[in-house]
Amino acid sequence: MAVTVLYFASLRDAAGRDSETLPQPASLRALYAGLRARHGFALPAERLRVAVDGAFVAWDTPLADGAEVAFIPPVSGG
Amino acid sequence: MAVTVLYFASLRDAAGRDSETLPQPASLRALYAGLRARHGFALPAERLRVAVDGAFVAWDTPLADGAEVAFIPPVSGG
Amino acid sequence: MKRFALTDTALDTVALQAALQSPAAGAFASFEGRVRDHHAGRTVRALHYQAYPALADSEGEAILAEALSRFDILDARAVHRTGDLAIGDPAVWVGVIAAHRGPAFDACRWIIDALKERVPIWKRESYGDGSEAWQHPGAAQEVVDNK
Amino acid sequence: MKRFALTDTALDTVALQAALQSPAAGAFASFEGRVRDHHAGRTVRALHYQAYPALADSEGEAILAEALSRFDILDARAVHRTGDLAIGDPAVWVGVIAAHRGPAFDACRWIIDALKERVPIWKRESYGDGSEAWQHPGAAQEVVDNK
Repeated sequence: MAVTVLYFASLRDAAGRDSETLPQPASLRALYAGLRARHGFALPAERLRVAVDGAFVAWDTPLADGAEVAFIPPVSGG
Repeated sequence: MAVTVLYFASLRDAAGRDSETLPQPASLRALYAGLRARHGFALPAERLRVAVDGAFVAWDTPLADGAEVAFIPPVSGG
Repeated sequence: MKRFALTDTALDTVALQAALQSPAAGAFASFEGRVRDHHAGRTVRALHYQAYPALADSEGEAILAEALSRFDILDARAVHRTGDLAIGDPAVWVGVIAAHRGPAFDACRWIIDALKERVPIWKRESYGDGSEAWQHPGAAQEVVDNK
Repeated sequence: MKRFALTDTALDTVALQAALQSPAAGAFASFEGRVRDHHAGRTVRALHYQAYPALADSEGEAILAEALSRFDILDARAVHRTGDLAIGDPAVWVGVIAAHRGPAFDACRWIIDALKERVPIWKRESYGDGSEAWQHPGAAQEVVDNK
Protein backbone atom coordinates (compact mmCIF):
# COMPACT_ATOMS: atom_id res chain seq x y z
CA MET A 1 0.00 0.00 0.00
CA ALA A 2 1.88 3.05 -1.29
CA VAL A 3 1.49 6.27 -3.22
CA THR A 4 3.93 8.16 -5.41
CA VAL A 5 4.20 11.93 -4.96
CA LEU A 6 5.43 14.22 -7.76
CA TYR A 7 7.07 17.56 -6.94
CA PHE A 8 7.23 20.68 -9.08
CA ALA A 9 8.79 24.15 -8.94
CA SER A 10 9.47 25.40 -5.40
CA LEU A 11 8.21 22.12 -3.90
CA ARG A 12 10.72 20.17 -6.01
CA ASP A 13 13.56 22.44 -4.88
CA ALA A 14 12.53 22.19 -1.22
CA ALA A 15 12.09 18.40 -1.35
CA GLY A 16 15.34 18.00 -3.25
CA ARG A 17 13.77 15.40 -5.56
CA ASP A 18 11.27 15.01 -8.43
CA SER A 19 9.19 12.35 -6.71
CA GLU A 20 9.11 9.85 -3.88
CA THR A 21 7.09 6.80 -2.91
CA LEU A 22 5.45 6.81 0.50
CA PRO A 23 3.24 4.55 2.60
CA GLN A 24 -0.48 4.94 1.96
CA PRO A 25 -1.61 8.09 3.86
CA ALA A 26 -4.94 8.61 5.61
CA SER A 27 -5.90 11.40 3.20
CA LEU A 28 -4.48 13.91 0.73
CA ARG A 29 -4.53 16.57 3.44
CA ALA A 30 -2.65 14.32 5.87
CA LEU A 31 -0.14 13.46 3.14
CA TYR A 32 0.61 17.12 2.40
CA ALA A 33 0.75 18.08 6.07
CA GLY A 34 3.38 15.39 6.71
CA LEU A 35 5.43 16.32 3.65
CA ARG A 36 5.25 20.02 4.44
CA ALA A 37 6.62 19.38 7.94
CA ARG A 38 9.35 17.09 6.60
CA HIS A 39 10.51 19.19 3.63
CA GLY A 40 9.71 22.67 4.93
CA PHE A 41 7.38 23.63 2.10
CA ALA A 42 6.58 27.35 2.30
CA LEU A 43 3.14 27.03 0.70
CA PRO A 44 0.12 26.09 2.85
CA ALA A 45 -2.34 23.54 1.44
CA GLU A 46 -4.94 26.30 0.86
CA ARG A 47 -2.73 27.73 -1.88
CA LEU A 48 -2.31 24.40 -3.69
CA ARG A 49 -4.45 22.33 -6.00
CA VAL A 50 -4.03 18.59 -6.03
CA ALA A 51 -4.01 16.10 -8.90
CA VAL A 52 -4.22 12.32 -8.80
CA ASP A 53 -3.16 10.15 -11.73
CA GLY A 54 -2.86 13.19 -14.02
CA ALA A 55 -6.22 14.87 -13.28
CA PHE A 56 -7.21 17.59 -10.84
CA VAL A 57 -9.26 16.24 -7.93
CA ALA A 58 -10.89 17.59 -4.78
CA TRP A 59 -8.79 17.51 -1.61
CA ASP A 60 -11.20 15.04 0.01
CA THR A 61 -10.90 12.44 -2.77
CA PRO A 62 -10.00 8.98 -1.32
CA LEU A 63 -6.62 7.63 -2.37
CA ALA A 64 -6.32 4.26 -4.12
CA ASP A 65 -3.24 2.11 -3.71
CA GLY A 66 -0.55 3.02 -6.21
CA ALA A 67 -1.99 6.48 -6.88
CA GLU A 68 0.29 9.16 -8.36
CA VAL A 69 -0.26 12.39 -6.45
CA ALA A 70 0.89 15.87 -7.46
CA PHE A 71 0.54 18.96 -5.31
CA ILE A 72 0.15 21.90 -7.70
CA PRO A 73 1.53 25.26 -6.51
CA PRO A 74 0.09 28.42 -8.07
CA VAL A 75 1.05 28.25 -11.74
CA SER A 76 3.04 30.89 -13.64
CA GLY A 77 3.17 29.87 -17.28
CA GLY A 78 2.78 32.32 -20.15
CA MET B 1 -7.41 78.20 -63.37
CA ALA B 2 -8.00 74.46 -63.07
CA VAL B 3 -8.24 71.59 -60.60
CA THR B 4 -7.43 67.92 -60.98
CA VAL B 5 -9.91 65.37 -59.66
CA LEU B 6 -8.84 61.84 -58.66
CA TYR B 7 -11.33 58.97 -58.77
CA PHE B 8 -11.33 55.78 -56.73
CA ALA B 9 -13.35 52.57 -56.51
CA SER B 10 -16.96 52.92 -57.74
CA LEU B 11 -16.39 56.56 -58.71
CA ARG B 12 -13.46 55.53 -60.91
CA ASP B 13 -15.54 52.86 -62.62
CA ALA B 14 -18.47 55.24 -63.16
CA ALA B 15 -16.24 58.05 -64.47
CA GLY B 16 -14.33 55.63 -66.66
CA ARG B 17 -11.03 57.26 -65.74
CA ASP B 18 -8.52 57.66 -62.86
CA SER B 19 -8.52 61.45 -62.96
CA GLU B 20 -9.44 64.49 -65.01
CA THR B 21 -8.61 68.18 -65.08
CA LEU B 22 -11.48 70.62 -64.90
CA PRO B 23 -12.01 74.40 -64.84
CA GLN B 24 -11.85 75.95 -61.39
CA PRO B 25 -15.20 75.27 -59.70
CA ALA B 26 -17.09 77.59 -57.32
CA SER B 27 -16.70 75.13 -54.44
CA LEU B 28 -16.04 71.50 -53.60
CA ARG B 29 -19.79 70.91 -53.30
CA ALA B 30 -20.44 72.47 -56.71
CA LEU B 31 -17.61 70.42 -58.22
CA TYR B 32 -19.03 67.13 -56.92
CA ALA B 33 -22.61 68.03 -57.89
CA GLY B 34 -21.52 68.67 -61.47
CA LEU B 35 -19.44 65.50 -61.67
CA ARG B 36 -22.19 63.40 -60.12
CA ALA B 37 -24.67 64.63 -62.76
CA ARG B 38 -22.18 64.06 -65.58
CA HIS B 39 -20.86 60.62 -64.54
CA GLY B 40 -23.94 59.26 -62.79
CA PHE B 41 -22.23 58.66 -59.42
CA ALA B 42 -24.53 56.65 -57.15
CA LEU B 43 -23.14 58.11 -53.92
CA PRO B 44 -24.50 61.45 -52.62
CA ALA B 45 -21.99 63.97 -51.26
CA GLU B 46 -23.17 63.29 -47.69
CA ARG B 47 -21.63 59.81 -47.91
CA LEU B 48 -18.24 61.05 -49.10
CA ARG B 49 -15.25 62.66 -47.48
CA VAL B 50 -13.08 65.00 -49.50
CA ALA B 51 -9.31 65.40 -49.66
CA VAL B 52 -7.27 68.20 -51.23
CA ASP B 53 -3.59 67.75 -52.05
CA GLY B 54 -3.41 64.49 -50.13
CA ALA B 55 -5.08 65.56 -46.87
CA PHE B 56 -8.67 65.33 -45.67
CA VAL B 57 -10.39 68.75 -45.61
CA ALA B 58 -13.81 70.14 -44.74
CA TRP B 59 -16.29 70.41 -47.60
CA ASP B 60 -16.33 74.21 -47.32
CA THR B 61 -12.56 74.60 -47.78
CA PRO B 62 -11.79 77.12 -50.57
CA LEU B 63 -10.02 75.66 -53.60
CA ALA B 64 -6.68 77.01 -54.78
CA ASP B 65 -5.69 76.95 -58.43
CA GLY B 66 -4.03 73.67 -59.37
CA ALA B 67 -5.49 71.79 -56.39
CA GLU B 68 -5.68 68.01 -56.53
CA VAL B 69 -9.10 66.93 -55.27
CA ALA B 70 -10.18 63.43 -54.29
CA PHE B 71 -13.71 62.45 -53.32
CA ILE B 72 -13.41 59.58 -50.85
CA PRO B 73 -16.25 57.03 -50.88
CA PRO B 74 -16.80 54.96 -47.73
CA VAL B 75 -13.66 52.89 -47.32
CA SER B 76 -13.51 49.09 -47.10
CA GLY B 77 -9.93 48.07 -46.41
CA GLY B 78 -8.98 45.33 -43.99
CA MET C 1 9.57 56.48 -38.46
CA LYS C 2 7.69 54.53 -41.12
CA ARG C 3 5.29 52.11 -39.44
CA PHE C 4 2.59 51.71 -42.10
CA ALA C 5 2.98 50.47 -45.65
CA LEU C 6 0.94 49.52 -48.68
CA THR C 7 2.24 46.70 -50.83
CA ASP C 8 1.12 45.06 -54.05
CA THR C 9 3.02 41.85 -53.30
CA ALA C 10 2.35 39.04 -50.81
CA LEU C 11 2.65 40.10 -47.17
CA ASP C 12 5.83 38.80 -45.54
CA THR C 13 4.50 38.52 -42.02
CA VAL C 14 7.66 36.77 -40.81
CA ALA C 15 9.79 39.78 -41.74
CA LEU C 16 7.19 42.15 -40.31
CA GLN C 17 7.18 40.29 -37.02
CA ALA C 18 10.98 40.17 -36.90
CA ALA C 19 11.04 43.97 -36.93
CA LEU C 20 9.07 44.08 -33.68
CA GLN C 21 11.70 43.10 -31.13
CA SER C 22 12.58 44.67 -27.81
CA PRO C 23 14.11 43.23 -24.63
CA ALA C 24 11.35 45.04 -22.73
CA ALA C 25 8.56 43.33 -24.71
CA GLY C 26 6.71 40.59 -22.85
CA ALA C 27 3.81 40.54 -25.29
CA PHE C 28 3.39 40.48 -29.04
CA ALA C 29 -0.18 40.63 -30.36
CA SER C 30 -0.92 40.43 -34.05
CA PHE C 31 -3.88 40.37 -36.37
CA GLU C 32 -4.06 39.20 -39.95
CA GLY C 33 -7.12 39.88 -42.10
CA ARG C 34 -7.47 37.23 -44.79
CA VAL C 35 -9.64 36.91 -47.87
CA ARG C 36 -12.52 34.63 -46.95
CA ASP C 37 -14.81 32.76 -49.27
CA HIS C 38 -18.07 34.39 -48.21
CA HIS C 39 -19.55 37.78 -47.36
CA ALA C 40 -23.13 38.60 -46.41
CA GLY C 41 -24.28 35.17 -47.52
CA ARG C 42 -22.62 35.31 -50.95
CA THR C 43 -19.78 33.16 -52.26
CA VAL C 44 -16.66 35.25 -52.81
CA ARG C 45 -14.15 34.09 -55.45
CA ALA C 46 -11.50 36.81 -55.16
CA LEU C 47 -10.87 40.37 -54.01
CA HIS C 48 -9.23 43.43 -55.46
CA TYR C 49 -7.99 46.29 -53.24
CA GLN C 50 -7.46 49.78 -54.58
CA ALA C 51 -5.87 52.56 -52.51
CA TYR C 52 -5.26 56.28 -52.68
CA PRO C 53 -1.58 55.73 -51.85
CA ALA C 54 -0.51 59.20 -50.64
CA LEU C 55 -3.48 59.60 -48.31
CA ALA C 56 -3.49 55.94 -47.21
CA ASP C 57 0.17 56.25 -46.19
CA SER C 58 -0.34 59.40 -44.17
CA GLU C 59 -3.55 58.17 -42.56
CA GLY C 60 -1.99 54.78 -41.72
CA GLU C 61 1.02 56.49 -40.13
CA ALA C 62 -1.29 58.79 -38.17
CA ILE C 63 -3.24 55.81 -36.80
CA LEU C 64 -0.08 54.02 -35.64
CA ALA C 65 1.28 57.19 -34.05
CA GLU C 66 -2.03 57.68 -32.28
CA ALA C 67 -1.95 54.07 -31.02
CA LEU C 68 1.51 54.68 -29.55
CA SER C 69 0.22 57.67 -27.62
CA ARG C 70 -3.09 56.06 -26.52
CA PHE C 71 -1.75 52.70 -25.28
CA ASP C 72 1.16 51.59 -23.11
CA ILE C 73 2.95 49.83 -25.96
CA LEU C 74 6.52 49.75 -27.25
CA ASP C 75 5.95 49.70 -31.02
CA ALA C 76 3.37 48.87 -33.68
CA ARG C 77 3.39 48.18 -37.42
CA ALA C 78 0.78 47.59 -40.07
CA VAL C 79 0.75 46.76 -43.76
CA HIS C 80 -2.09 46.49 -46.27
CA ARG C 81 -2.22 44.76 -49.62
CA THR C 82 -3.40 46.32 -52.87
CA GLY C 83 -4.19 44.57 -56.16
CA ASP C 84 -5.67 41.13 -56.75
CA LEU C 85 -5.97 38.65 -53.88
CA ALA C 86 -7.12 35.03 -53.78
CA ILE C 87 -9.06 33.25 -51.03
CA GLY C 88 -6.78 32.74 -48.02
CA ASP C 89 -4.36 35.54 -48.90
CA PRO C 90 -3.48 37.96 -46.10
CA ALA C 91 -4.94 41.39 -46.89
CA VAL C 92 -3.83 43.32 -43.83
CA TRP C 93 -1.46 42.68 -40.94
CA VAL C 94 -1.12 44.51 -37.62
CA GLY C 95 1.55 43.77 -34.99
CA VAL C 96 2.07 45.34 -31.56
CA ILE C 97 4.70 44.79 -28.86
CA ALA C 98 4.25 45.86 -25.25
CA ALA C 99 5.56 44.96 -21.81
CA HIS C 100 2.16 43.44 -20.94
CA ARG C 101 -0.52 41.64 -22.90
CA GLY C 102 -3.49 43.87 -22.04
CA PRO C 103 -2.25 46.96 -23.89
CA ALA C 104 -0.85 44.79 -26.71
CA PHE C 105 -4.29 43.26 -27.39
CA ASP C 106 -6.15 46.54 -26.90
CA ALA C 107 -3.87 48.47 -29.25
CA CYS C 108 -3.89 45.75 -31.91
CA ARG C 109 -7.66 45.73 -31.99
CA TRP C 110 -7.93 49.52 -31.94
CA ILE C 111 -5.48 49.77 -34.86
CA ILE C 112 -7.30 47.30 -37.12
CA ASP C 113 -10.62 48.98 -36.33
CA ALA C 114 -9.16 52.42 -37.14
CA LEU C 115 -7.49 51.19 -40.35
CA LYS C 116 -10.78 49.74 -41.57
CA GLU C 117 -12.66 52.90 -40.73
CA ARG C 118 -10.25 55.60 -41.85
CA VAL C 119 -7.67 54.51 -44.43
CA PRO C 120 -8.65 55.19 -48.08
CA ILE C 121 -8.54 51.62 -49.38
CA TRP C 122 -11.44 50.00 -51.18
CA LYS C 123 -12.34 46.38 -51.73
CA ARG C 124 -14.03 45.01 -54.84
CA GLU C 125 -15.51 41.56 -54.30
CA SER C 126 -15.87 39.04 -57.14
CA TYR C 127 -18.73 36.63 -56.59
CA GLY C 128 -19.49 33.07 -57.59
CA ASP C 129 -22.01 34.26 -60.19
CA GLY C 130 -19.39 36.36 -62.00
CA SER C 131 -20.59 39.74 -60.73
CA GLU C 132 -18.40 42.22 -58.85
CA ALA C 133 -19.11 44.98 -56.37
CA TRP C 134 -17.12 47.75 -54.75
CA GLN C 135 -17.72 47.75 -51.02
CA HIS C 136 -18.79 51.10 -49.62
CA PRO C 137 -20.04 50.19 -46.14
CA GLY C 138 -23.11 52.00 -44.96
CA ALA C 139 -24.62 52.30 -48.44
CA ALA C 140 -28.29 51.35 -48.72
CA GLN C 141 -26.97 48.79 -51.16
CA GLU C 142 -23.52 48.12 -52.49
CA VAL C 143 -22.54 49.67 -55.77
CA VAL C 144 -22.59 46.73 -58.14
CA ASP C 145 -20.72 46.69 -61.42
CA ASN C 146 -21.70 43.71 -63.54
CA LYS C 147 -18.70 43.19 -65.72
CA MET D 1 -7.41 16.60 -32.33
CA LYS D 2 -4.19 17.82 -30.72
CA ARG D 3 -4.28 21.60 -30.40
CA PHE D 4 -1.97 22.20 -27.44
CA ALA D 5 1.67 21.23 -27.08
CA LEU D 6 4.63 21.67 -24.78
CA THR D 7 8.05 21.90 -26.38
CA ASP D 8 11.58 22.20 -25.07
CA THR D 9 12.87 23.67 -28.35
CA ALA D 10 12.39 27.12 -29.91
CA LEU D 11 8.80 27.88 -30.95
CA ASP D 12 8.33 27.68 -34.72
CA THR D 13 5.54 30.23 -34.97
CA VAL D 14 5.63 30.19 -38.78
CA ALA D 15 4.77 26.48 -38.85
CA LEU D 16 2.16 26.97 -36.15
CA GLN D 17 0.51 29.75 -38.10
CA ALA D 18 0.62 27.74 -41.33
CA ALA D 19 -1.50 25.06 -39.66
CA LEU D 20 -4.31 27.57 -39.13
CA GLN D 21 -5.76 27.88 -42.63
CA SER D 22 -9.36 27.81 -43.78
CA PRO D 23 -11.09 29.37 -46.80
CA ALA D 24 -13.78 30.55 -44.39
CA ALA D 25 -11.28 32.42 -42.17
CA GLY D 26 -11.31 36.19 -42.54
CA ALA D 27 -9.39 36.77 -39.32
CA PHE D 28 -6.28 35.35 -37.68
CA ALA D 29 -5.40 36.69 -34.24
CA SER D 30 -2.29 35.59 -32.43
CA PHE D 31 -0.44 36.26 -29.22
CA GLU D 32 3.14 35.55 -28.35
CA GLY D 33 4.42 35.86 -24.80
CA ARG D 34 8.12 36.66 -24.74
CA VAL D 35 10.75 36.73 -22.04
CA ARG D 36 11.17 40.36 -21.04
CA ASP D 37 14.07 41.90 -19.19
CA HIS D 38 12.15 43.10 -16.15
CA HIS D 39 9.47 41.99 -13.69
CA ALA D 40 8.08 43.87 -10.72
CA GLY D 41 10.90 46.40 -10.93
CA ARG D 42 13.71 43.81 -11.02
CA THR D 43 16.10 43.10 -13.88
CA VAL D 44 15.48 39.63 -15.30
CA ARG D 45 18.40 37.80 -16.96
CA ALA D 46 16.71 34.57 -18.03
CA LEU D 47 13.77 32.26 -17.34
CA HIS D 48 13.29 28.59 -16.81
CA TYR D 49 9.89 26.92 -17.30
CA GLN D 50 9.02 23.61 -15.70
CA ALA D 51 5.79 21.73 -16.49
CA TYR D 52 3.83 18.75 -15.25
CA PRO D 53 3.59 17.41 -18.81
CA ALA D 54 0.67 14.96 -18.56
CA LEU D 55 -1.59 17.41 -16.76
CA ALA D 56 -0.40 20.43 -18.77
CA ASP D 57 -1.28 18.61 -21.99
CA SER D 58 -4.76 17.63 -20.86
CA GLU D 59 -5.48 21.05 -19.33
CA GLY D 60 -4.19 22.86 -22.42
CA GLU D 61 -6.37 20.70 -24.69
CA ALA D 62 -9.36 21.32 -22.44
CA ILE D 63 -8.85 25.09 -22.65
CA LEU D 64 -8.67 25.05 -26.46
CA ALA D 65 -11.74 22.81 -26.71
CA GLU D 66 -13.60 25.15 -24.37
CA ALA D 67 -12.58 28.16 -26.49
CA LEU D 68 -14.01 26.44 -29.59
CA SER D 69 -17.34 25.99 -27.84
CA ARG D 70 -17.45 29.46 -26.24
CA PHE D 71 -16.50 31.58 -29.27
CA ASP D 72 -17.55 31.67 -32.93
CA ILE D 73 -14.14 30.58 -34.19
CA LEU D 74 -12.91 28.01 -36.71
CA ASP D 75 -9.80 26.69 -34.96
CA ALA D 76 -7.23 27.51 -32.29
CA ARG D 77 -3.78 26.29 -31.31
CA ALA D 78 -1.35 26.98 -28.51
CA VAL D 79 2.14 25.91 -27.58
CA HIS D 80 4.26 26.56 -24.49
CA ARG D 81 8.00 26.32 -23.99
CA THR D 82 9.73 24.45 -21.21
CA GLY D 83 13.39 24.62 -20.21
CA ASP D 84 15.79 27.56 -20.31
CA LEU D 85 14.83 30.74 -22.18
CA ALA D 86 16.77 33.93 -22.91
CA ILE D 87 15.46 37.50 -23.06
CA GLY D 88 13.35 37.92 -26.21
CA ASP D 89 12.57 34.22 -26.63
CA PRO D 90 8.92 33.31 -27.25
CA ALA D 91 7.58 31.41 -24.23
CA VAL D 92 4.00 30.83 -25.33
CA TRP D 93 2.07 31.23 -28.58
CA VAL D 94 -1.68 31.27 -29.19
CA GLY D 95 -3.33 31.46 -32.62
CA VAL D 96 -7.02 31.63 -33.55
CA ILE D 97 -8.84 31.74 -36.88
CA ALA D 98 -12.43 32.88 -37.31
CA ALA D 99 -14.69 34.31 -39.98
CA HIS D 100 -14.67 37.68 -38.18
CA ARG D 101 -12.12 39.55 -36.11
CA GLY D 102 -14.21 40.11 -32.97
CA PRO D 103 -14.39 36.44 -31.93
CA ALA D 104 -10.78 35.87 -33.08
CA PHE D 105 -9.48 38.56 -30.71
CA ASP D 106 -11.83 37.58 -27.87
CA ALA D 107 -10.91 33.90 -28.07
CA CYS D 108 -7.17 34.58 -28.34
CA ARG D 109 -7.23 36.70 -25.23
CA TRP D 110 -9.43 34.28 -23.32
CA ILE D 111 -7.09 31.39 -24.19
CA ILE D 112 -3.90 33.10 -23.02
CA ASP D 113 -5.63 34.19 -19.82
CA ALA D 114 -6.86 30.63 -19.20
CA LEU D 115 -3.46 29.08 -20.00
CA LYS D 116 -1.76 31.39 -17.52
CA GLU D 117 -4.33 30.65 -14.85
CA ARG D 118 -4.86 26.91 -15.22
CA VAL D 119 -2.01 25.05 -16.93
CA PRO D 120 0.56 23.48 -14.55
CA ILE D 121 3.66 25.29 -15.78
CA TRP D 122 5.97 27.23 -13.50
CA LYS D 123 8.43 30.00 -14.21
CA ARG D 124 11.69 30.49 -12.37
CA GLU D 125 13.16 33.95 -12.88
CA SER D 126 16.91 34.62 -12.74
CA TYR D 127 17.74 38.15 -11.66
CA GLY D 128 20.54 40.59 -12.31
CA ASP D 129 21.91 40.04 -8.79
CA GLY D 130 22.29 36.28 -9.36
CA SER D 131 19.29 35.20 -7.30
CA GLU D 132 16.43 33.10 -8.63
CA ALA D 133 12.77 32.72 -7.66
CA TRP D 134 9.96 30.40 -8.61
CA GLN D 135 6.87 32.43 -9.42
CA HIS D 136 3.76 31.35 -7.52
CA PRO D 137 1.37 34.26 -8.10
CA GLY D 138 -0.77 35.27 -5.17
CA ALA D 139 1.87 34.40 -2.59
CA ALA D 140 2.53 37.03 0.05
CA GLN D 141 6.02 36.92 -1.35
CA GLU D 142 7.66 34.81 -4.00
CA VAL D 143 9.52 31.71 -2.97
CA VAL D 144 13.13 32.71 -3.41
CA ASP D 145 15.92 30.22 -3.82
CA ASN D 146 19.29 31.83 -3.60
CA LYS D 147 21.45 29.49 -5.56
